[in-house]
Amino acid sequence: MSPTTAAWLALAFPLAGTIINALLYRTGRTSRLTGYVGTAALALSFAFAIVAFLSLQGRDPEHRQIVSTLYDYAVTGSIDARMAILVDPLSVLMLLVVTGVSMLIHLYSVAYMGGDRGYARFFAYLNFFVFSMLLLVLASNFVLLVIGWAFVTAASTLLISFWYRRQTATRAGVKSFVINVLGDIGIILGTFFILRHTGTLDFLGTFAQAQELGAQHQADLTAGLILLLVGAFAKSAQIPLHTWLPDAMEGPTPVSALIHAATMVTAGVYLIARMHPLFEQSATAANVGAIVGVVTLLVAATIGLVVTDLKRIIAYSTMSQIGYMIMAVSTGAYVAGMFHLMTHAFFKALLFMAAGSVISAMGGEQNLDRMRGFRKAMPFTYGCFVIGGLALAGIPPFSGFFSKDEILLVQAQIGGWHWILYVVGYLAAFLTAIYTWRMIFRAFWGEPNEQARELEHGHLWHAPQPTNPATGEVEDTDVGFPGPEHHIAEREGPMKLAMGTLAFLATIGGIVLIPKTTTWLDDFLEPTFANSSVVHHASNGKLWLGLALGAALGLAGIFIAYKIWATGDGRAALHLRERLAGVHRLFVNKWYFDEIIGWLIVRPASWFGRFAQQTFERIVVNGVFVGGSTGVVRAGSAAVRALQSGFLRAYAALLLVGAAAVILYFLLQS
Amino acid sequence: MSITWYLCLSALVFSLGAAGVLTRRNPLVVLLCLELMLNAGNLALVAFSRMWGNGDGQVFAIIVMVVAACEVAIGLGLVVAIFRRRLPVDVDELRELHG
Amino acid sequence: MSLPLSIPLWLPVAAAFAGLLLPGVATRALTILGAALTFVWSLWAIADFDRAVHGLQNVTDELWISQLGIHYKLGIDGLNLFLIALTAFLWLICAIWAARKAWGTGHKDKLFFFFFALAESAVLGALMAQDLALFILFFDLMLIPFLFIGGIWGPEGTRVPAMLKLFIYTLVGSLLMLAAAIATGVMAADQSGGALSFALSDLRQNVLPKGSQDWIFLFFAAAFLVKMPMFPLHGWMPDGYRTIPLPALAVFSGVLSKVAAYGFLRIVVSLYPDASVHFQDLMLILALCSILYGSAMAFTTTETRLILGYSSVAQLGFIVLGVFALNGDGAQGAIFQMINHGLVVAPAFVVVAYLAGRAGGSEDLRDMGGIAFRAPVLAALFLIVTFATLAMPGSANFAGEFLILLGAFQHSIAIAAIASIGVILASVYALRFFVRAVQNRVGPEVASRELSLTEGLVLVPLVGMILFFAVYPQLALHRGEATITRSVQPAAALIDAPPATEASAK
Amino acid sequence: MLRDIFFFLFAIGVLSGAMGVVVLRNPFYAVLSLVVHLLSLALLFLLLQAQFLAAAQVIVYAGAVIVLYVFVVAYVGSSVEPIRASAGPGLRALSVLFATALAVELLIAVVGSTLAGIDGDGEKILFGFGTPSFIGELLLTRFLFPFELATILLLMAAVGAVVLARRRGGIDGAGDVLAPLQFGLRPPPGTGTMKEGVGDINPTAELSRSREQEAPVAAVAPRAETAQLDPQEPSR
Amino acid sequence: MPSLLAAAHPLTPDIGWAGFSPILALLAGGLVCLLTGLLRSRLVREQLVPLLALATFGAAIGLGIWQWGEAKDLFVAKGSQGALRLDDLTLMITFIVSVAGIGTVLLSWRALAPREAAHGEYYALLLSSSAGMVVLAAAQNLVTLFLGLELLSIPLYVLCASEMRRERSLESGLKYLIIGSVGSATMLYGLAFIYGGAGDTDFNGIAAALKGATAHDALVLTGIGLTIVGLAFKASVAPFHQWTPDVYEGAPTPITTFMAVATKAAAFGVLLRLMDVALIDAQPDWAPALATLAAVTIIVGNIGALTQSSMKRLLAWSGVAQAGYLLAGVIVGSKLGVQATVFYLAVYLLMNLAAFAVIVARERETGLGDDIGALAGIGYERPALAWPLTLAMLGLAGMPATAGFIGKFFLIEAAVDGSYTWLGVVIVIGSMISLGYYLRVVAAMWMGGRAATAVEPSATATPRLAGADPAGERAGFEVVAVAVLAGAATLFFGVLPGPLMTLAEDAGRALGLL
Repeated sequence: MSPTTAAWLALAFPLAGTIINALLYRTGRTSRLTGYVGTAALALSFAFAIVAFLSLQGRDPEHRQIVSTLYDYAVTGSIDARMAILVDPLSVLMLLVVTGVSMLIHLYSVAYMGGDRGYARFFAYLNFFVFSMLLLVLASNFVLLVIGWAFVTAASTLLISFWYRRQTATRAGVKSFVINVLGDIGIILGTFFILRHTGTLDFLGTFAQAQELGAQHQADLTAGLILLLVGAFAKSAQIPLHTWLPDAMEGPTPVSALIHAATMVTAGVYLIARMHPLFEQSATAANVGAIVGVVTLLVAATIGLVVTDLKRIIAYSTMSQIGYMIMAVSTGAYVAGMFHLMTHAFFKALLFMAAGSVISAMGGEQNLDRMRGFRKAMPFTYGCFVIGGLALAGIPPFSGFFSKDEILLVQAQIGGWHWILYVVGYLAAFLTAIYTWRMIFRAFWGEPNEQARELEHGHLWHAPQPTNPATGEVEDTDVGFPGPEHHIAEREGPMKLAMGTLAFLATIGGIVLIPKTTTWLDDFLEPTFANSSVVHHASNGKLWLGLALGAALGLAGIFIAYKIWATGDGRAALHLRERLAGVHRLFVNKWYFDEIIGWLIVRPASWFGRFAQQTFERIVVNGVFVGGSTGVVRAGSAAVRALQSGFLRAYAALLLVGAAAVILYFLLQS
Repeated sequence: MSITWYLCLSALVFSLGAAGVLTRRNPLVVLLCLELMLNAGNLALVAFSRMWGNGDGQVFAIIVMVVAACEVAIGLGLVVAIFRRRLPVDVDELRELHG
Repeated sequence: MSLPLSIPLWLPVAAAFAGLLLPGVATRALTILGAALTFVWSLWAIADFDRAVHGLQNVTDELWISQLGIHYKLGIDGLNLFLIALTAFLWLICAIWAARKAWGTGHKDKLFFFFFALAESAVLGALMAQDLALFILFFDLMLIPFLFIGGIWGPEGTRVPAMLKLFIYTLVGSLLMLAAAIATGVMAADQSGGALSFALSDLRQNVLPKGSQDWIFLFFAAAFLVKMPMFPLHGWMPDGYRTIPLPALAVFSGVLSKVAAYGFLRIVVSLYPDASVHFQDLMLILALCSILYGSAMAFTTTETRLILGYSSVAQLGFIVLGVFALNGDGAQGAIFQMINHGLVVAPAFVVVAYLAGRAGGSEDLRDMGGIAFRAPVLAALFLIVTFATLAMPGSANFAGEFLILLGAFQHSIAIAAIASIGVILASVYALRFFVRAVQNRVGPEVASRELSLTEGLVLVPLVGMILFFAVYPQLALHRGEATITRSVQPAAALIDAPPATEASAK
Repeated sequence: MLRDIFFFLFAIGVLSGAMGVVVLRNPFYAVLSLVVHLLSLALLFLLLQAQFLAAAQVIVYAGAVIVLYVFVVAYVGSSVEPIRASAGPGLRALSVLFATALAVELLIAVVGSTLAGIDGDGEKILFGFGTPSFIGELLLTRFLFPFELATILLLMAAVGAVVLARRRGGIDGAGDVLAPLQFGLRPPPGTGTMKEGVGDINPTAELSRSREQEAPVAAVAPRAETAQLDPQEPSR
Repeated sequence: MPSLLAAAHPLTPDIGWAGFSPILALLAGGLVCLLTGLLRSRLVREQLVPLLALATFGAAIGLGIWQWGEAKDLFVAKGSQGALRLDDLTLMITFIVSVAGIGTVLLSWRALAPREAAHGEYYALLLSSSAGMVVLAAAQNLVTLFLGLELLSIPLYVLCASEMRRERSLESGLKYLIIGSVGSATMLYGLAFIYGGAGDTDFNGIAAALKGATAHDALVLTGIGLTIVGLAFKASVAPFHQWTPDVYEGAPTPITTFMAVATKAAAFGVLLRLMDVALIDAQPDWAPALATLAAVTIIVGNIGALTQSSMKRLLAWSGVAQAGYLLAGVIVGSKLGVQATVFYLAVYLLMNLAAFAVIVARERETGLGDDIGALAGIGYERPALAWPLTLAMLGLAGMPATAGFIGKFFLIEAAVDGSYTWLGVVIVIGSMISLGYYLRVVAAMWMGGRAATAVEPSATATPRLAGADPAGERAGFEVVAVAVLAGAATLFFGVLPGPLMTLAEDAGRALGLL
């Protein structure tokens, strides 16, 4: 089977799953049929991804970039958008990661969402998401890329507002959608800048002209790439377009795991990697990416330190980690970026799954402040959480250790101002270790709380009346919510299986690119990045320094967290909070990004809407244009009628006046 | 005496007649004033007839006289009818129709 | 071998008229039959369309009023082919929709279908007409049935003033256009010294002097901008939309406004290239204002009809943007977007009707909500419509908007950038509509019911068509390309090579 | 020279007669003033070589038409026009202004004319210009049609006058109730008795007095229509 | 014998009986009606006389068809042009007047006015007025013109006042008479000046004399101005229009119908002949003045009609506005202009006939008179009335698919062709305003709530003698027939204007303009 056939099939199965699940929406509440259908679709898709991988490996390195066209989508005027996929190592890598992780999360969801009344809908959405993501990844031209890009937005929105009777959820959904549409616009406009000179939307066709483009149209290229970056930032939750991601945690936890951690949010990274021939022609654009990435990774890490919502901590952590990746691919560390993308997918999905399990045990409650002592009650979950935490904190030999250091190593390699990135990267890694372990210590250590105790006695705790954790509003149970039936990993085979697999991967994921040992990933991606002009050869000194520094900072972070929360009941943190009240306020309020955006964009927009609705429409549109003209006519009408007084003599007078006027005119003519 | 004089006289009479129509309220008198206007026309016609030395103007004037008589007949008939209907014989009072 | 265009053109109204004379339900049946046959014909016309022919196809040309130089000239080309099909399709669906309701007793009930069908014939006529006078005749004629439909079957009390406002307001433009059109014909005849003729092909031979073009352009623009409507000439729209019954409103909003936009391409840009270039920036700015203003209004109003109404204002803004980009991409996007918007707004009105039926008759957004759970199919279909409305990539609307923005981009980057704000705002109002209508908490009076079979009969084909074009937009783009590009060619040529006089003047 | 003097004499007659018509309050006097005007005009016609016309003027106008006037004035009652400003626009001054403007314009037109013959005494004329035979021939040749048509016009005017002034309405519909004839009794007021004609009775005053007693008798109450129409009167 | 007579009297004018026959028919028919009306039998008076009148109009049309295509001068004496001109324009006006006459006779059939005025006299006046109109349109001599105008007007003064028991009828008669006489006198004065300038009363002679400097003489131009005023008065052109609404409202509705269409046709017939034949060389002088008047008329007429609730008044104001539109065809002084005017006159006839027939019908059926309220809800109760009126209103507004659209199109085309584009624009602006009231009528018929017939006739009906026509009866067959036929014709000529267009074309050619 050719790689493209396999890729088409990999693309087709999730779509088929979507349709089948959509048609099965009437299946009963207890039936897990749709869940298994969805998972099976993904399993098949994953299988074909592997086929594609193997098939691609079977080819010459020169022939590993294959385009397959199904039909003309919109070939007219100056656009040539075809329904075509590009299969190359990069897309196949993404294909593998996406289908693989998705399959596991589907499996997890089979159990986790078991009690939800929108079960079939959930899997339809989830399958649709994977389809969209694969479309994005496989797209061979800008239009298809944008389509996939928007489809994942849609799927993400639908899943965020999955519990759509919660206003917080629908609002978060809309927010995520709108910000991502902004990203779409960025890509579209960016495309225009590039299309203008290349005359083609096709990736390979465009890349072939990258040199000329860089040489002759540097300004347009830079503008186009920065606009593409806007798309990437929106999707990957980079500052300042990141505000939707924390809110997106309104969605069910598997969604957070799949979309907002493992796959969709990394699309921006993929985009930059995919566009690397162009980015290499524009240093400015690449630098923008790198700087935004580094700022995001630091800011997100600081916020992660103070947030108390369990899922949001992980969400900020995701932002932060994606910051690494963006920084990586923007600075030419493509393989490192993709490597981190992969390992991050493993451990972050794992963390979310584990968090989901904890939240279930809490009866839907996500506040870290209320969690305590689940270590004994949920040993499996705890184990997974720890593995994920170690990977995230970059402790050797877990996967995160290798991938993160690889990125920072490249920064050191480049030198110059990239040293700043290097330093900040390690600083953030230190913070990452702290907040990750803060989570673990606070949730699992210490005296078990009510919920944990109840679980130890063998049954799950349920709130007497379910409420929305965000607002305290009483839930509308009709459409389901993390509601009366919760599912924890300890009791559900599928969850265990999924988490176990991921834990394994998170542990050993680094094996594909261990410095001085393995170069599998490097080799595999070589054909895609073959023409890359940026080649890094790290010196041994920097390499070892980086590895040591990474491990040390990670351990230090864990140690501090341990000191404060595991043994010190967090009093030190409180103390620190009082000492640095201003900084704390800044962090807790997420650096005021929501407020700034509100002031700059949302408020003016809604003011404009109100002004239009209440003032302009009434005064100008109806007043001046309609009322004004009818008013003039009406006034004229009144005047004419007043003149039509019924007095005969007045009529005669007007007649004679008219006559006099006519004569006057004629006299003037003569 | 040049024709101009006749024409000036005719213009004055015409304007007088017009003024009468505008100022008088009794329809009978209004009709009289209309006669004045027609007569002014007649005078002009006859003067022009003299000026050109052809008879068209005079014939025209005769026809105008006929017309004037007809208008008077109808006008007076109307006045009588109005009077019979016991309506005010005053053009200012007749303003049921307006607007 | 093909059918004379007069047959599909007059078939709908002829069928309905026959129904008017027959007793009972014959009117409905015949109206639907007439619309169905016309639709079948339109499909066949698409299949039969010869892309190699660059000019008109299937032309009917007879001298109608020789003294006035008015031809009864009909024809199909890439510009109107799909709009005709859209008209036939929407009318068929909406006729079926309307047939499910009672419109009064006896004569009154029949009248509705007669007017409805008359409107179809008039719209088809306006689209097929290849004579300026004939176009205007049909353009004005198509409004008359809606005057009656809104005036007779609108909500008691407000319907008459609302419809009068609509009618007069829109005709203000049309009548100015009439004067301008006549001036065009007469001046062209003067210029050529030939016989008076309003046939577009003849008029195109004689490009008027620049000064005349300018005022003529403004008059035409007045007609079309009002009819669309475009900011700030949309004053009639809210009242009108509130008044016209939904099945008629669906076609009104879906098709009639497009005829105006189509008029820009068919007539204005091709006959008055100099003026089009001269007023290009004005039109583009108006288009931008429409986009932004329409969107802002759409996300602040709670009346569902008006959300769609103002969204149409915004969408028409995009279409005008495409037309007045004055290049092939923009024009093609504009034509394609006309079809798409028609296909999207009609089901949206169907959804409004269904939602209102479930919200105790209220069409206010505040009274809706939460039905998605018990009416998942309806919600899903609505979701598709919503996504298409906001031109989500992957929908045909995106393909249209992409081309439009590309066209605008080629003219001016700033305009494309500002216009793209409209895309964002579209997502705001469309999602707001969707979320508040079917999600969130259940509205006070809401009784959630799943889509019934007969309801589905109306909505599903519409959504199906949206999906079809989403998957395969090339069908329409491909056939239209040659003619559409040609229609803007004169103006585009002017932009590319500014007249020598201007250059020397500088 | 003599013609000039005559012209001015007659012109004064014409103008003063016209002025009298416009100014005199009593319609009867106005009619008499018109006679003066017409006679002076006839004399002017003579000066302009329009003998036949002058004669016709005297006979038709000053004779027949004026008699008609006098009759009607007598019939309707020669009530003096009220002095008070009318309910109407009452802009008498404005009317005078308009008329003056008109006069000025016409005079300008006449004086400003550059026509060839206008400043002369007229073309040389043949003998017999303006005589009955001259006019008669014209009427029977060139103006045959107008001449014939004038007869129709006169006939129609007569018919019209009859229609308007006829005592009984033309209605003979079955549904009408006609007022019983009141033989030997005093005729209803306002119907043109001699007493009214000479002004002994003021018909208007009489009317108001007799309205109440008449109302039940007459088929239709006078002015009832206004009262009954009012409710449907469209709001103006 | 005729040859002998001719030999004996060499001066006898050549009458041209064949050409004169349509006018003669009208005149003779009038006399016959008058005499027949003297018969005692009620059947004869109430049925035969109208039938005779119908036959007369029919005969006039028939004779007109017979004479179609001929172009000859009538009453030609030695050295003169002839008093009348029989050509296709005259005949077209004859047709219009006669059709209007037929409509009027049918509408009068069971109306009150003929009974009040006595049938013989009523129809005789109607016929002689029609004859006056044709004479006016055919006149090519100032004397004939003036006489035609008076023959048109004087019977109409009487007819307006013919419902003598109704105060408004009398008032309208008196107003029409006095204002009309002022107009006549003004025009006479103007004619006198024109005669003074040209030295001739024949149009040809005038056209020949008014060449060069003479055409710009103050006296002549003043004469033209005054003549325009007089004719504008008859055609209800602002600011000489003020009699129109009052007289239309007060007059018996059938007479209003007649005045609305026939008078206008005649007035425009003579305007065309006088301005575009006799005074064509002064066109650069008078055209702007007339154009200004036309613009004022269009605006004033339309805004005057806006708030009317009396249908007759509304149509009167609309008639004022339409006169403004029609003037455009006169102003340009071209063949196209004449054709457009004639075509529009014909179309205008149809539309107004339909409208007035419906008004007559509703006056009889409801107690509301000509109030717009009388039309409420007839869309469903009386579609045979509602459709014609709807078509008429849409046609008057210039909506497509009605003859009104074609007519307006034609007029604007003529205006643009004659370099009066701005007037074309004013026409469309007027049309916009006019929608405001035409549509109100349509709305009343179709979009109102309750039907007017629900009003109890006995409670509110105008007393039979005091008011208009007897209320509460179902309108007669003939009234509905007029409405339906005129409405159908409005639609028919809107779709297939060819036949009417051909007639107009021939008529337009008659004046020999370019």
